[in-house]
Amino acid sequence: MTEAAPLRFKVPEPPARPGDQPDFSYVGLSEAGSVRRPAVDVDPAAMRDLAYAMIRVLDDNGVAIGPWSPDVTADDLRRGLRAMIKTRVYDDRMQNAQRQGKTSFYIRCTGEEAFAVGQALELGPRDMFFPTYRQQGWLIARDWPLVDMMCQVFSNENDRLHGRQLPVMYSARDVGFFTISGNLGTQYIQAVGWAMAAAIKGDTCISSGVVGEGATAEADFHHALTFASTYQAPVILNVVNNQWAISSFQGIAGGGSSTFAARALGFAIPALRVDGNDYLAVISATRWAAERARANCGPTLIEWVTYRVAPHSSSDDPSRYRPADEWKAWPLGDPIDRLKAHLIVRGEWSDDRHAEQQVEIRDEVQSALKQAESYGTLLDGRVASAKSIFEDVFEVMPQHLQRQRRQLEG
Amino acid sequence: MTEAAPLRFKVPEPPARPGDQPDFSYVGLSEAGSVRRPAVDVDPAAMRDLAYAMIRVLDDNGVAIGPWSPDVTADDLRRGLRAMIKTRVYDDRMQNAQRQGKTSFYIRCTGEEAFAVGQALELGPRDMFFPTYRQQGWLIARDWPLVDMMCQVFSNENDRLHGRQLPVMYSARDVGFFTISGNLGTQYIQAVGWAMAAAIKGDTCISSGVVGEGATAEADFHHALTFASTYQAPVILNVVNNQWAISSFQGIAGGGSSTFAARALGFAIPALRVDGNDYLAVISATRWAAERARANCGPTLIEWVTYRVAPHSSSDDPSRYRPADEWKAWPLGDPIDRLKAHLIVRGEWSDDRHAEQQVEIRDEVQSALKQAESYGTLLDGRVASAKSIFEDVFEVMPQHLQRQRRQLEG
Amino acid sequence: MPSMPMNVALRSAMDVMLGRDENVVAFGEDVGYFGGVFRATEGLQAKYGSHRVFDTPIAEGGIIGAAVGMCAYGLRPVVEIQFADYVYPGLDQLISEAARLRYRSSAEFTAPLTVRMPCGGGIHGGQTHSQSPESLFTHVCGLKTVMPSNPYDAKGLLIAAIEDNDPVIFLEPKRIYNGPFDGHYDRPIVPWSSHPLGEVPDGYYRVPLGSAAVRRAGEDLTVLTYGTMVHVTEAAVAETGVDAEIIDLRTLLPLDTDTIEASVKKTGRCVIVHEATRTSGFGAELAASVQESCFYQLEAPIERVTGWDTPYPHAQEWDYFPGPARVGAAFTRVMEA
Amino acid sequence: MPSMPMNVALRSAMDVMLGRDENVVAFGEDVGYFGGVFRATEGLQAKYGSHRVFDTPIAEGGIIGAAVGMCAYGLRPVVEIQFADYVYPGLDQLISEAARLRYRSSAEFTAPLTVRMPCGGGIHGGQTHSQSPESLFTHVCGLKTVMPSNPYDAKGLLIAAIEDNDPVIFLEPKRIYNGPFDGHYDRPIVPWSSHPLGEVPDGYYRVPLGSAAVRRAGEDLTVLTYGTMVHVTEAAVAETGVDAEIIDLRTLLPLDTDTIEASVKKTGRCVIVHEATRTSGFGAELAASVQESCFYQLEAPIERVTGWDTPYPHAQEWDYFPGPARVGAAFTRVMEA
Ligand SMILES: Cc1ncc(C[n+]2csc(CCOP(=O)(O)OP(=O)(O)O)c2C)c(N)n1
Ligand SMILES: Cc1ncc(C[n+]2csc(CCOP(=O)(O)OP(=O)(O)O)c2C)c(N)n1
Ligand SMILES: [Mg+2]
Ligand SMILES: [Mg+2]
Repeated sequence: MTEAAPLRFKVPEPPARPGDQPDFSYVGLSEAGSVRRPAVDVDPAAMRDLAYAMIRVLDDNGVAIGPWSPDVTADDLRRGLRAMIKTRVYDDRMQNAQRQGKTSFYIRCTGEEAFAVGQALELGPRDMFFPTYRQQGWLIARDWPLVDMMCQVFSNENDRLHGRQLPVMYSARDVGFFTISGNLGTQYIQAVGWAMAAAIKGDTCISSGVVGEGATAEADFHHALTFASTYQAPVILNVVNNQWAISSFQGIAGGGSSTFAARALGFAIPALRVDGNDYLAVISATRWAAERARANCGPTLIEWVTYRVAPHSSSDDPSRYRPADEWKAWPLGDPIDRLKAHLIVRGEWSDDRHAEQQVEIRDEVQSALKQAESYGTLLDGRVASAKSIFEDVFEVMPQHLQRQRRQLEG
Repeated sequence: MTEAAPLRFKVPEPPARPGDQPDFSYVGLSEAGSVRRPAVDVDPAAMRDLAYAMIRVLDDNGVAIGPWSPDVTADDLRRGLRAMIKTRVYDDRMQNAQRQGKTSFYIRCTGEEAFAVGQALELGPRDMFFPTYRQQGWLIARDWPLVDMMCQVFSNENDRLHGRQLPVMYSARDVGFFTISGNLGTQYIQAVGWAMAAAIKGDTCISSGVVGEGATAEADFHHALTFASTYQAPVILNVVNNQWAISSFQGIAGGGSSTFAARALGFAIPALRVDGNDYLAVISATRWAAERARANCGPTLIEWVTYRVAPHSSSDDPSRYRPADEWKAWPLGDPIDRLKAHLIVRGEWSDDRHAEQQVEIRDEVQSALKQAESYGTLLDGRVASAKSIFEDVFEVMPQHLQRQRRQLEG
Repeated sequence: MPSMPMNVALRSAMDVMLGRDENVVAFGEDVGYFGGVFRATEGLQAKYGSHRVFDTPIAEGGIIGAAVGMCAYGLRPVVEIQFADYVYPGLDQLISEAARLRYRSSAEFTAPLTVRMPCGGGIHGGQTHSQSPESLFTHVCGLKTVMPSNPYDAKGLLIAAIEDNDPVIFLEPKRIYNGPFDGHYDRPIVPWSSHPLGEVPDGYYRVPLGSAAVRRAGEDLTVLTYGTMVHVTEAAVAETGVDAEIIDLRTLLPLDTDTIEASVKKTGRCVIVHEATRTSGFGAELAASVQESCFYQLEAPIERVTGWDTPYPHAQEWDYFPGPARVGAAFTRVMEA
Repeated sequence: MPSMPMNVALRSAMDVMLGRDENVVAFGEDVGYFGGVFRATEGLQAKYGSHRVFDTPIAEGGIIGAAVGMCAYGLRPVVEIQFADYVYPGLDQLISEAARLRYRSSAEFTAPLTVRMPCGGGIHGGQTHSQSPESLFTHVCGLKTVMPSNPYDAKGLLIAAIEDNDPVIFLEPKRIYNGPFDGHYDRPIVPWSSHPLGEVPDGYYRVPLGSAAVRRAGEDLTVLTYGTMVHVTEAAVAETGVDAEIIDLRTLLPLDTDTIEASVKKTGRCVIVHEATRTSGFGAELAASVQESCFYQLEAPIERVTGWDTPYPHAQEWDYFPGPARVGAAFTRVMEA
């Protein structure tokens, strides 16, 4: 029939490039409160529609509505708010430090704070989180010392990682935060392996893995879904869809014609698609998936729909590939503003308290910064010793590394 | 809530092990003719149900029914029948030759002939097929010389591949058959790349890639779906689900709780699940996907449900891991028997003609075998020269290989 | 002491370790119910349960990635890659993750992982069932690489590998699973029962990683080799009458340089034998470091006898395989140099 | 002749080839609209269209696998791996497929594929933006491996690579995209405009694969090196006053053994310099083959100056990087030996 017509090669294009009007009409939204909440032991086949809906709890007035509205105390919400604000302040300070040459590299998570903070506060102390480089909010929410975070970013003498790792590639086992890899995707199947191990040992703790929407194209994503499905591993598989992967928009990762949540359907893994800027939705969806995992009902995949307000990293200039003001048009707003509004509506917060807290946090971050800088930065070269680079390659240093270390010493 | 209960580790088990009663109740069937046939340019979102149904054309009486019943001449069907029979006879002969030590290795496709034969006859001469080791039916259907196939299996002096490749790893560009890899899965994304190239060049031909259900777990499967989806490549992505991957049943590949067709859903790729032992369904589903691809509507994934009647390879003894008579209980029957029955019902074939043809084919294969053996087999060591192993590593032999070749000569 | 083939010795090592340490788990393609295509895990699932020994989807990257995650939890996975030729989809998880986990986390997380894989040719397996990729692993900082040449070592080394707190690549030359193949493919197969190193204690013992074995003391030249090629070298020695000192490296990384140096300084001549392709094979590292440490004692160029720099051909397997004739010819050249 | 930095020279090579041959296509992560994180493809999508130059999903295995399929169709893909550190997920498609396609099909199908990737350290990129994995590729039969040291060669070699009918791994030392870095990180950055090899003709020309360049003739010793280390070596020569012959290999495989042999036979001394880790680095192959061919002319052990056998550290970058001091010290040792 159409045999004679030539084929065409299609490369997806984002709705707006620099100079264009931002356009987020492609993001499928649902009304807050409108999506049903199945029982946690539901058959995945009975909830495929949720992969195409969007779980939202906070309505435009900041009121929490619908079946996903979680039972959560104002204290807990204030903890979350505080951690999100602190994360943003921390990011700004460290980005600044990078500009001053105190470190080589920095990555912010501006606009995406709700996911990491919410999971950190909702999951248990023995659960394990397998993050990417954009979940510093977890560490802050779990009160991992700011100074330690900064020392890592400065690669200074007090850096727990001895200056070996790129800035922001934290490791914090004590708060359930797996060492960050510079290689995209790898941690996703590792999260599944960790959960398999917990099940093998009859433990009660679960894991949570993170991948950006761009990195879902990597093999590890597929391996994670396959293994999680086969062994019904107790894991939460999070896809943080912040619309961008450096310069390429989510359509290049294949999200143009489907949702990332839907990737789970073919594996009979329950899929939730969630407003990632709605802190209450984060708590609620995480709780659902965690309960399901702990009840031996297996994995859940959650797509968190959010927007990367910040540049990809300190090396990136997004105005080269997207409208500079695109973030202003983002339909899901800002997670801090929205939680603040909710607490105020609930009578548990005020603009004044908010402003006060802001100042308090700035001071806290500032004084941590001062302390961290006192241990050195890349600028002044007060870093871990050269000799230390031979340590931890193996548990016991083999002869050839001992020899090389002697050589280095001259 | 259930936090205190220990997690359990689940490893899927096949319904029957040696000594057990075969049980195929897990295979979701549909009545012949019962599944709807969308237009080829349908929105994938409007046909997700087909991933969980099963397209079948031939009913229990051999009558072709329903919307998927293809317009196909009796002559074309007889060609298909002939090729399937020939494939089976060829397999038996070569398996025999392997037992006699004339070659080191052989792989049969018994029970799965319909898929490769049907696609070979339905797709166009300039389309490209990216097979696994179990689609010899394509070569036979396209009348690639039997003697050449045999010479490859015998690695003899006339082997077009100069004895370099493992037996059955044919390459036949002239009939659109890509060189077979011993590495599972790799050809799947290559098929997509080929289709992308055809689209880039504004060509009109398409590609068809094959993977076993077991190998869907490999990264290449994921890459293929991702790239096919992003670029809407004109490719047919076939999953041959023959229930077994050496000793592991399809549940280990994650098919226990979903279908393999459903893997396409998350990519917004249309998914068909088809009775792979129903030759008319093979023709019909292939035609639908090919038309869709040629019409610039992009890829289709087709799961072909069939059963690996043969051992995995000549090195395998399936009675160690599945009931020896499991194949007898297979609910979708034998593709040759079923097409034969259909042609007879249609008044286009008879038991006598079938028996005659069987004899004719045996003779043809036998005389090809005689000829091929006259060029040598592994037993008599009449193989391509030792020197030839240095050729085709590169287009132009570099110095170091010339040197090594001289060394080999002594 | 019982005599057993090498695959059974490997099974015995896993059996011992599954019994001693409940954090040991074993998995891979066809590893569970079936017991592995080379039978190395036969019976272990029945004995230890399918939560300790199990089948996996066909995804080498998934197998190794999941294993790394299990290590982070505290398990000691022993995974099987069905053929070394199929390890490449898992290389990223090995190179970027397992090998660097300890380093990048300053030992907060480690990867006590053992990756077993049958390697080498000689079974008419063609280019995808015959490869010897060991040199790739030795270039990756953070991995240990082991290749045994006999059942006794295989068991002791595998136990040491499983107990090691770093990732170990454990290559098993499949041609010698059943007997000590010396390259004379046209002669009857010799079983391990007729070889002293086929005698394997039933219980726990270790052959430490990083220590080579002198298989034969000699004065004329030193042969550095490992795996199947140990036996080929022994045949070449017998056939040429050269008084060679044969060093079976057993562990490629960390390398037992003391044993190597002492021998080459004594003999003044060195031949390296491996089955892997030549360019950038592990023989290159051996030759480079021997000439560094023994330059003034060397009386002849160090020779490498290796597989040719081509894919492993199917029909011409014995033209490709570096058999005793090629090894012997190198002895002659080096002695005459 | 215009002067241009190395990334611009590479862009010019792709521009020339996209213009000359409509079967050339270029793609990779961030390669299309944005023009690549190192700007090597900037403007090419606008000039040739998004069907010739485009972005891909983040899947190195998918990128290379799709490219192999395109080769089977008849295209000549030039793909970018964003950093060499991220090539591992694509290794299976390179090793098992691209490298062996010609061989296994007896040339029915071939893989005229070029895989570009920024490599090497010196930009504070830490362990995942600094690696030099070249030696892995040189062990794979069927791959060619190239690493330029300057804009002129970069363009000519990339054109030759794109025209080559076999897969070529094209490693681009990212530290010298903008200027000839000699290891003195504390001195002002020197731009290519001040270097003669920064002069690059606008149009088509080739630097043939497989031929080394003698950067400096000398009598005292031979240095075998490539990439950034060519400039570090030049600095070491200037600082020590040793009359070294510097050979810039340019192509590692196939290797220009004639040029190497002639030089080492003349000087009698050899130092190998690369940034990659030492064990089983390409220096091992170089040392092994030089001692084979030049044994009787060698007056001192061949020395290797390389990165240490550790992951590339972030803060201690300059302790890790083999700078001119370490190269110079090796010169002294070798001259005194
Ligand atoms: C294996 C691998 N390939 C490429 C890169 C380079 N890279 C770093 S971040 C990035 C984009 C990731 O996008 P996404 O997954 O959406 O995460 P986001 O940055 O938006 O949080 C790329 C391509 C890498 N780090 N690892
Ligand atoms: C990368 C890779 N891993 C493992 C193997 C070994 N192997 C060969 S066939 C096979 C089973 C494949 O099963 P399936 O994909 O279902 O195909 P089928 O044999 O049933 O047609 C395995 C594990 C391989 N050839 N390549
Ligand atoms: Mg993103
Ligand atoms: Mg199968």
